Amino acid sequence: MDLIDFARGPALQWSLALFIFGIAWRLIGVLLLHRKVDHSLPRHQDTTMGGVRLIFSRMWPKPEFRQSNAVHYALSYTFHIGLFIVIFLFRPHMLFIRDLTGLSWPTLPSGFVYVIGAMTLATLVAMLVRRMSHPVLKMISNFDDYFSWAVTALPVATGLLAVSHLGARYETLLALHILSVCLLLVWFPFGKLMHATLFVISRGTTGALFERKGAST
Amino acid sequence: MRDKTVLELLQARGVSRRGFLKFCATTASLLALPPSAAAAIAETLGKTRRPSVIWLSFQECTGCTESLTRAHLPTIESLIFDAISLDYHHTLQAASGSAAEAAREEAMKAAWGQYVLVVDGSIPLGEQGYYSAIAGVSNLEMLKETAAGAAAIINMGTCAAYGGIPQANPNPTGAVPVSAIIKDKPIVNVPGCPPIPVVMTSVVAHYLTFGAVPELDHLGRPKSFYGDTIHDRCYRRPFYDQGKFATSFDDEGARNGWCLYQLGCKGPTTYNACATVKWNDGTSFPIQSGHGCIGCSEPNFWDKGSFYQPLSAGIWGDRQATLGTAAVAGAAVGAVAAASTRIRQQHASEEK
Amino acid sequence: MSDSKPIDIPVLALGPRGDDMTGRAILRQLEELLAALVERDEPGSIDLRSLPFGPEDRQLLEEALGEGEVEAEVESMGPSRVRETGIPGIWWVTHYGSDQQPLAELLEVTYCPEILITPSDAAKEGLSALRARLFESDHMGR
Amino acid sequence: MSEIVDNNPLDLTGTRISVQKPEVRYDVQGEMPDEERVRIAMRSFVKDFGAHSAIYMESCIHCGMCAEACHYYVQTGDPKYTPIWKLELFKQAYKREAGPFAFVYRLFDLKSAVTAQQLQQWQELIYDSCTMCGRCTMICPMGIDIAALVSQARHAMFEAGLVPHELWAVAERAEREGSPLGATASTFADRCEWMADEHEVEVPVDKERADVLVTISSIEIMKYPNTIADFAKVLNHMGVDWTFRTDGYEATNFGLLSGNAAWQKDMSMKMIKAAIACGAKTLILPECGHAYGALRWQGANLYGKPLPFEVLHISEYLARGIKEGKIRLRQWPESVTFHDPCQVSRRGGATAAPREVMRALGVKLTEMGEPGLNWCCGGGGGVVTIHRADELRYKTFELKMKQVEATKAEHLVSSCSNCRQTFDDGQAHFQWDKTMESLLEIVAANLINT
Repeated sequence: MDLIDFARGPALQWSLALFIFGIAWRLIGVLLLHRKVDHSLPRHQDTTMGGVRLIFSRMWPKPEFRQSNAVHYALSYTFHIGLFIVIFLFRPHMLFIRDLTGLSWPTLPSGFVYVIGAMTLATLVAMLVRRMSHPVLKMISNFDDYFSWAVTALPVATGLLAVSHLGARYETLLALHILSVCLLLVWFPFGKLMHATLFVISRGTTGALFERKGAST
Repeated sequence: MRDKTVLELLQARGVSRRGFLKFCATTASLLALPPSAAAAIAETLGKTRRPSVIWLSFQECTGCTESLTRAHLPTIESLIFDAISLDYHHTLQAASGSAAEAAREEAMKAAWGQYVLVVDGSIPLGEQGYYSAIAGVSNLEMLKETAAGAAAIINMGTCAAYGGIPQANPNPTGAVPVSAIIKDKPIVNVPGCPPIPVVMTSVVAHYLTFGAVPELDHLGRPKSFYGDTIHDRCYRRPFYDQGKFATSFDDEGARNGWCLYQLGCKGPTTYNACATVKWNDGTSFPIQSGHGCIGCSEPNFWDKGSFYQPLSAGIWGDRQATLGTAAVAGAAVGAVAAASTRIRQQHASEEK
Repeated sequence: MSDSKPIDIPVLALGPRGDDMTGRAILRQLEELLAALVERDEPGSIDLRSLPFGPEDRQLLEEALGEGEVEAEVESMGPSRVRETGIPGIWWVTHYGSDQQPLAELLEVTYCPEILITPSDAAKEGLSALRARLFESDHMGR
Repeated sequence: MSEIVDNNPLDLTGTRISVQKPEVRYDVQGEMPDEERVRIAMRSFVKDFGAHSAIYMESCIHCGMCAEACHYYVQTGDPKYTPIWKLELFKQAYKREAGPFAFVYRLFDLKSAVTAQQLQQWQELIYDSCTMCGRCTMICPMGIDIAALVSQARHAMFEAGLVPHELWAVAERAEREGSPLGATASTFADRCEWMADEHEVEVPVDKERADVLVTISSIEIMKYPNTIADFAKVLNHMGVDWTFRTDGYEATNFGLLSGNAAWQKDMSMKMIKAAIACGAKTLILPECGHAYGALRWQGANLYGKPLPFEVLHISEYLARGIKEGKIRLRQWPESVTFHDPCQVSRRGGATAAPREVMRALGVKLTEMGEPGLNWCCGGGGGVVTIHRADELRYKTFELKMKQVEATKAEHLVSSCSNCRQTFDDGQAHFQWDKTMESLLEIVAANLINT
């Protein structure tokens, strides 16, 4: 079995299994902790809607905070949108997900996605530099932050190398690309990448709790 | 005849000096050699004694030989190869039975240490190798015996080169490629199912001309023919970059000749000359005819998932069971973790 | 299956590449090769099939080199077309297979392409053939 | 323990009332080995860790954006004031004791490196430099309620005996005397009598039965006693059957602020029992921020079932009275900006009520940005009582002053007496020309009595 077959076969299957295993473990492990009944008289009844509302409204920064975090917002938006385009709007990637889930959707020209990929990588590098130099980020960062950065940047970098045939033969680069995705999948549930699923629960929780009180969200 | 040079033998077959020069020029071009190499080829062939080629067919479908004989009109390289040099090929030769085997033994004896051994088909190792035998001699035995006196071995087709279809899962005969058995001879792989005819004859001619194997890639293939992927040389490549894909074999995209990636084309990971040399004397190649590349010149091409599954899709085992088990197991471990935390919290509260 | 219609699959969907960079590079190289021929008597050639050679490049070369005085057709293992360009010393040689497929296309920088020169062996054979014919006609004539 | 209290007479004369500045600080309570202190802190932190807090602990992505929402970081630029960093030590406890991977952490003994010294250092971050104002919760892209987690961390700090001297002293006094600032039941009764005389207004105290039980903050009793009269004026104007009760008048809850859950319950239960005793249908909380959070949102949970009465902040009660036509007001067309008390507005949800009251008064209101999102006064969460935090507090107060000044409003109004004393103190420190006014006071002064 050569590298590419290993990557497309067992590596992918097992990393996906670990991905699902880890997500289930972490989510269930948290969600099944005890919940106290809140006896206070709610100000608003429809707390679910409050949760849903915050899940979406927190995607957009409050005017109050825009200026002070402008750099952060700019980098985060560029990076997240870039990553979204690269992951979901590149035809081969969509076909991977279609194979897995049966879902399909229109995609963008590959050439355009390459440019976005390069931009995303550049943003990632900028974010790393910022993390290593900003006093707050430098202080609060730990292994998880840097490792999660690496496992996110690797698939982008190897993907770009693969399409540009740089450094090794295409199938080798493709295999490394897939293996780097496997690494990301395996790390995802155990590190902060998990925020991609937790943000719904975390925002939803605050949204619902605060909606009950009518507090600002 | 054995004492004559290649040039003399060609001239005896009505090839003029000009025709010969032309052959040298086109061979150099085909092998991606500099134009100055043409003169060297001419000079070598003018002096080289007639080479000897022994072709052994093992566990194979004769597709490679069929491909070889589908060269429309005789070319000089095919003349050099089969008319001048080929001393044994049990499908093509007139002799049969013990006469044929005698021809092989005689050829081996006459040019011991100097002949080129061409192999098509893989070698079964199961049942002491007797899944396939010729004249009572197992393929394994015949290969070892014949390879011992060969100057070099050229594997024609994916079966001889990488095991091919006989070796595909579940490989009932225990088939292996030549390289699994012979370790001490220069080996050139000319994979493909079948290989392109002109590639087969050119590689043999190259060896006969230069007396050495051409530059090979990490899978033992001549870089001149297997240096680029089908995808990189594909005339449909611009559609890939534009994001225009055929999504079924009879949709608008298919009619417009768009990229076949989504229909499972293995062009991006397949190294071969189909997109440039093409087939049937330059008429077409699979992608041009509307079907994706199946990657037949790559090892294990038969076992790399469906031909119609896009390259980016995974090659799954029992996916649903594995992932389902993972989800259930994860949930169970999570539940245990939560329960143990609750119990610990209970204890902590009581402690106070 | 009975009502399936034959579909028309376009085979050359590639548009023009849109530049003649290769053509320009070839002209530069030809200049060097021609200088070598003139100064050092060294012939040379360029294999056009080994280069990314588009229609624009061909057009540029044809316009820049022009038509010369000599044009020859050699028939041996399929036709070969040999013509001198408007730049004396530069020959455009195209070899075709017996099926008329182009096999090789070369720009040869030389005083006379080798394929046009009569090989000495052939000339010897020609001499004996001619003598044989003369002998024959002498006898027949008597 | 009591020597701390004995050595800590109250200072009730200053612009900020607390215990007097201690000559020797006792910021560590109780005698126990360091390891024990750490163990208790960590165990306590996760003891009643529920799904909500756990989700928050899981969700932080270390983006650092909360720093920019925190007045301590903004004013000092010191990264240690990054809100989520204040919980850093407790994260260890969570990971090891309550997280989904906790048994892996324990199995491989991925031990917390937390030391008692670190915990002591963290005291400043958990108490001196966090008012639990919850602005960080507003900016967090994951929606983590950091303020709630700090409150939880305070429980751990209290159990480990790591509460700042003054906060511990006032909390202990509150538990012992029923008031953190010496406003004992008899003092309160005296003051009610005094105010009734002074303002010639009837102040019912300890009525057997009443529809409405009114509670009050010690700060008001001791520093702004006129509030007693203002309550009386408004409620009498409305013709409500109401009373103060000496068995449940104190609305402040230093059990909550210091982190002692048992004391917090004791303090809340006094009011709850008093309300039930007099059959009140409504309990009115005074102009006090944390009192609102403590009883309105936590009271029923300490009681263990829904409260048999409703709990309203005075601003909510005023708004309702106006809406129902029970309060008739003169127009007071002044230029005003309103300071939202964090625990009442942003975190309590009573943001609209004071604005409805001001609309009825006809004031010209200029907001300080988005309602409910303004800067904290810097005195909440018990911070105003801590002397060593004064300098830092004044720094954050500058931010508040700037925000107020930017509105160019003439009057600064709020409805929290703790904010009010913080403003008074800041005003004195900076010799600022703005005095914070109480919304209740303005309403009481503009009643149209027929």
